[in-house]
Amino acid sequence: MTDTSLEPAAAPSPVVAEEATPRQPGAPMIVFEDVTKIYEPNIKALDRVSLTIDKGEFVFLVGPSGSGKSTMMRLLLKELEPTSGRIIVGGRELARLKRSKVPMLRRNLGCVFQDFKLLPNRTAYENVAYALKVQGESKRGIRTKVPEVLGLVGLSSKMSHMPDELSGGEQQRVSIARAFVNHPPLLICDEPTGNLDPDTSVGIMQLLYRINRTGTTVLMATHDREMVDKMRRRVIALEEGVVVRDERRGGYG
Amino acid sequence: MTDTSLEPAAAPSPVVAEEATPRQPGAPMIVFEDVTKIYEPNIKALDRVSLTIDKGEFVFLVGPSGSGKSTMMRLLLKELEPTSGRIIVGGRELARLKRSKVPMLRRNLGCVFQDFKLLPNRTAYENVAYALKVQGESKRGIRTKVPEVLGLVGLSSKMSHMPDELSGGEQQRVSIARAFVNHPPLLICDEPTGNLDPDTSVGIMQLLYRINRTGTTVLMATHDREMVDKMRRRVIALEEGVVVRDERRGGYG
Amino acid sequence: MRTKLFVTEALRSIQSNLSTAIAATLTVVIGMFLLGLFIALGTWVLSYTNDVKRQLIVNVYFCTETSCGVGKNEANQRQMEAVRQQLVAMPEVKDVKFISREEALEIMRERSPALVENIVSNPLPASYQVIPHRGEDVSAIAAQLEPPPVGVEKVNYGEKEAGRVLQVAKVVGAIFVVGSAILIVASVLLIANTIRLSIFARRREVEVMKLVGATNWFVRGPFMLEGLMTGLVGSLVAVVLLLIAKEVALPAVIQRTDLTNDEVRALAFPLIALIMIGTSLLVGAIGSGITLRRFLKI
Amino acid sequence: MRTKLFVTEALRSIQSNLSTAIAATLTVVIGMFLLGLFIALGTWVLSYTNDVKRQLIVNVYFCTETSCGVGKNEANQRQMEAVRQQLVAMPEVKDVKFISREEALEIMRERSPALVENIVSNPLPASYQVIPHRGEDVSAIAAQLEPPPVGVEKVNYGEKEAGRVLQVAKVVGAIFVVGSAILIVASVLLIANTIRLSIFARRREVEVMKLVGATNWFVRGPFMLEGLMTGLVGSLVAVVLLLIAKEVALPAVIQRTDLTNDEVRALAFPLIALIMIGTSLLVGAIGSGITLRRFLKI
Ligand SMILES: Nc1ncnc2c1ncn2[C@@H]1O[C@H](COP(=O)(O)OP(=O)(O)OP(=O)(O)O)[C@@H](O)[C@H]1O
Ligand SMILES: Nc1ncnc2c1ncn2[C@@H]1O[C@H](COP(=O)(O)OP(=O)(O)OP(=O)(O)O)[C@@H](O)[C@H]1O
Ligand SMILES: [Mg+2]
Ligand SMILES: [Mg+2]
Repeated sequence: MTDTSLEPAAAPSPVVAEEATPRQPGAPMIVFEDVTKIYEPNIKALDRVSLTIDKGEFVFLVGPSGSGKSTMMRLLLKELEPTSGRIIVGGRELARLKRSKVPMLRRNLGCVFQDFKLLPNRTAYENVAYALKVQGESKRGIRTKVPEVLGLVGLSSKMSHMPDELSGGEQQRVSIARAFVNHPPLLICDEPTGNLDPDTSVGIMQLLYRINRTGTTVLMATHDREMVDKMRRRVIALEEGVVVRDERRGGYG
Repeated sequence: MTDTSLEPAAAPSPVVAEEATPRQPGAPMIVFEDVTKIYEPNIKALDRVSLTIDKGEFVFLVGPSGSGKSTMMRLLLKELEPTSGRIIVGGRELARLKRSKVPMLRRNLGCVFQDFKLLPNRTAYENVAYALKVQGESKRGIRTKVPEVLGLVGLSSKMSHMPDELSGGEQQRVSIARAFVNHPPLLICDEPTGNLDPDTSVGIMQLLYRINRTGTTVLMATHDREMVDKMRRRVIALEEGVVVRDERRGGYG
Repeated sequence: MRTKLFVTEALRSIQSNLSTAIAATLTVVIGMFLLGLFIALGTWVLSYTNDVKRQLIVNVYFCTETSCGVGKNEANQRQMEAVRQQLVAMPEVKDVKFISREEALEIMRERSPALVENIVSNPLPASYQVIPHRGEDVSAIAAQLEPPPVGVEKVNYGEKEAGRVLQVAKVVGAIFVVGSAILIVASVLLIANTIRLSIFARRREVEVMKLVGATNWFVRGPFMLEGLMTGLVGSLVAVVLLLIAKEVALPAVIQRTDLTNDEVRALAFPLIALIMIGTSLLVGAIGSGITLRRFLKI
Repeated sequence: MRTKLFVTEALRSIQSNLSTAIAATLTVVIGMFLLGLFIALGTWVLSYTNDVKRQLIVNVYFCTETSCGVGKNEANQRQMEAVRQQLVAMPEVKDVKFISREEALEIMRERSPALVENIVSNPLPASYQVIPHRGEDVSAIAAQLEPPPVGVEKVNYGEKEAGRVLQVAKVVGAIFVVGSAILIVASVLLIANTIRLSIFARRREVEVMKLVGATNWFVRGPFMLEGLMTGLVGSLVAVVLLLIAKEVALPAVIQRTDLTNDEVRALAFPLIALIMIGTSLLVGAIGSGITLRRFLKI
């Protein structure tokens, strides 16, 4: 790993590893300091948001439609720049990150996009493989990892389908598979179960939970009240761009 | 209205009309007769589906991811042709419908797409207006109806936003507004609340309920267990393309 | 009313796909400019070679006292008149001009005075200059005077020069026709191609339009109008460019020259402009229409 | 290894965007065919005018017994030799050929036997034919013999014809240079434009690639390679078309003609092909690279 790696040389932990790796509760993974994001000309999507998420945490981000959840994710990916305030990911301030280091940041930060963002001319297999190719993974590595991950999200039989030959929920699961295929230290998921039925959702949640137990930090925006209430994890609630609630073991609210 | 209209000259009922119009339980709106849909080469998305939905009904379509719900909707829109079997919408067999009559069918059949299908270069207002322009609505009609409908889905302040300047849930609501702006006699909604928080979802459900009470037939694919269980309406459950359950007052299952 | 809607739609589409619209227009400009340039150059060259061909004539030389050999006399009036009758009867002949022995000597004196200066008697024959309707006919006319009538020494039409001029004219003509054809096909293909690409980029949009109930013509209208506008704007720019080239660049290159001549000129500029505009309008509208067909099938 | 990845990626991209790839290739074919055609025609015409220019010479006529007026004699050997010395000393002069009075009469007899037949004495002067290195220099050479040296009657270089030939050569040359420039610019623009459009259609794809951690070069590599392949295939097809045109179409048009001549020929075909392939490769790769810049900024 390079110097923009978000974690000190993570052990080659299989996604399914059941043994919990030691948490490091002290080290912050994500820090928002007084972050405001205004979309031109005057739409305040985030309003002086300050929060800290430690390494290894599992955090739900909730809030009504249009409250700024996706905006937060896009800021973390450095797809957008904040209007003011500082964002620190894995100890690095994003504003100071050189253009050439941005790809490194993104490889260490798996993301499930709300609109999936699959490459339209590639099969499910190739879409997942692309995230590995990007970081120079060997052919053999790709051939073993991709089917494994697609199996975990229940798409073993759809590997050679193009995105437009998949149902909505299947596309979403390809996006999930792509996000964690390279075991990134930080996983951000923007409504990863919006298109999934309850049973499949539970399966995905269990998967995310297991991934979290291997030390991966997970930040998940969701509207799934049932799930949030059941999991009893840290919940951050946004409303019109303002953090209105931040509870260690909260419910949907 | 023309001869492909799905209803005998529906009264100009405002969407918000509270008084229940008389139901016509006898007349079927949608009939599937032994419908099989096989995607080339050999993916059986629907397997000998037979069902009847009467005019004025409110029907939930549930089932795990990939069970064929969206495929059913696409067949109703005549976006796809069934491999075998007959589909009758509003008394017309779709296979016999002339190409030139297909636009008429679609104007009488509002659809909320799972992936929204908004026109990327048009504002929210223009996207909704397009569904009216298509059927030759007057300028004045457009100017009054579009803001009214966008207000109903809570987007009064976002009318001049482009789709990529809207949050996921906001895009979904634009799609909902477009589907019923012209008061179609049949409304089909493919997971219309997948990207919405519970409160907004409830608002949308109430809206759909009210629309249904004016006589509009509503067919809604959903994964929202809570909602289905609360509404106690007819539920059709698909599993791997087969109808496994059809209850008059069912739950999610 | 429907038309007004289409115009608004087309304009908003151009606006929101501005860079694509500019790219397509640029292609039209280039294609049409090349086409116009080629037609102008080609017709000019054709007209020039026609002018050269027009200078092809048949010379009929009459006998002098000595030139037709022993026992033959100088041609007399009657013989000359007979030949003239024969000549004007031919359909290919446009005009017959008599050049007397004295005139011939005068012409020769002008051309090479040194040669004529010390001459004792006039060695030059009288002759007819026969001007054909078409340059190509010189050989046919000469052939009809074979064998030479009484009193005629020889018939001459500068076979070699005529052959060469006709050859060049033929090649130039062929190149022009082939080149124009290639260029028309090429620019039509290029423009259609560009329109194809820009519509292809928006095929999802067309699908959505169809799915919310637009008829084929409702979708097609604005696209075709957009194609028309692209064609119109592009070809107008090309016409202006060509006009500038004609009024500014051409005089600078040719200055004052005897190549310009009332008889030699390119196809009239307004006609060229018309061809350019017409072609691009047609291609713009039809190109969009045909391309859309594929995506309208939903 | 990286290169292999790029090749695979480029090939799969071409495959899945086949119709776009074909459209782009077609544009390259057309652009390069036109360019090649124009270069071939242009250089052929230039070479032809050069050949014509090469036939421009200066004639230096010497005095005969009478031609230089009263009291002047026929030019003698010494005077002629002095003029020759003067001529060969000029840097513009390539060769000086002596034509005696007898040779002059012989040439004249061939051209117009009727004129020479009855002549008493030889009226023609001896002369030098001065062949310049470059056709343009005839007037400069003539000017240096002004006033005429002793024994020279007059110096003549067919001012009018030379002027006209030079004029035509100049115009043709200018048209060729301007036309080639226009066509190079045009085809470069067209190809870049097409590539722009086809990449524009895939800008979302580029965004996604960037968002999952691809570096700029990782995204750019396959696109540029695709541009290169498009350029290569397109220009190869154009070269083949041009070759067919040259080997099949040209002979059919020109048949057997004296326009073909060892001295007059177009730029060598391999060189033209090289220019075509080089241009399209460059434009293909650089065009894709530059276009992508906009979309890589995410
Ligand atoms: N590019 C943009 N330009 C202008 N406004 C924008 C843009 N993107 C988002 N917005 C606005 O910013 C606000 C926050 O958007 P965001 O996508 O972060 O919401 P969200 O919490 O993800 O909502 P949802 O749950 O519906 O996905 C919304 O009101 C939205 O309209
Ligand atoms: N164009 C296609 N070609 C091949 N297979 C397809 C195509 N479209 C859909 N499928 C397959 O058909 C099955 C049914 O798809 P459909 O989209 O109807 O599911 P769905 O019930 O809407 O699922 P979801 O809840 O995830 O949206 C899926 O297994 C899917 O992979
Ligand atoms: Mg969002
Ligand atoms: Mg679906």
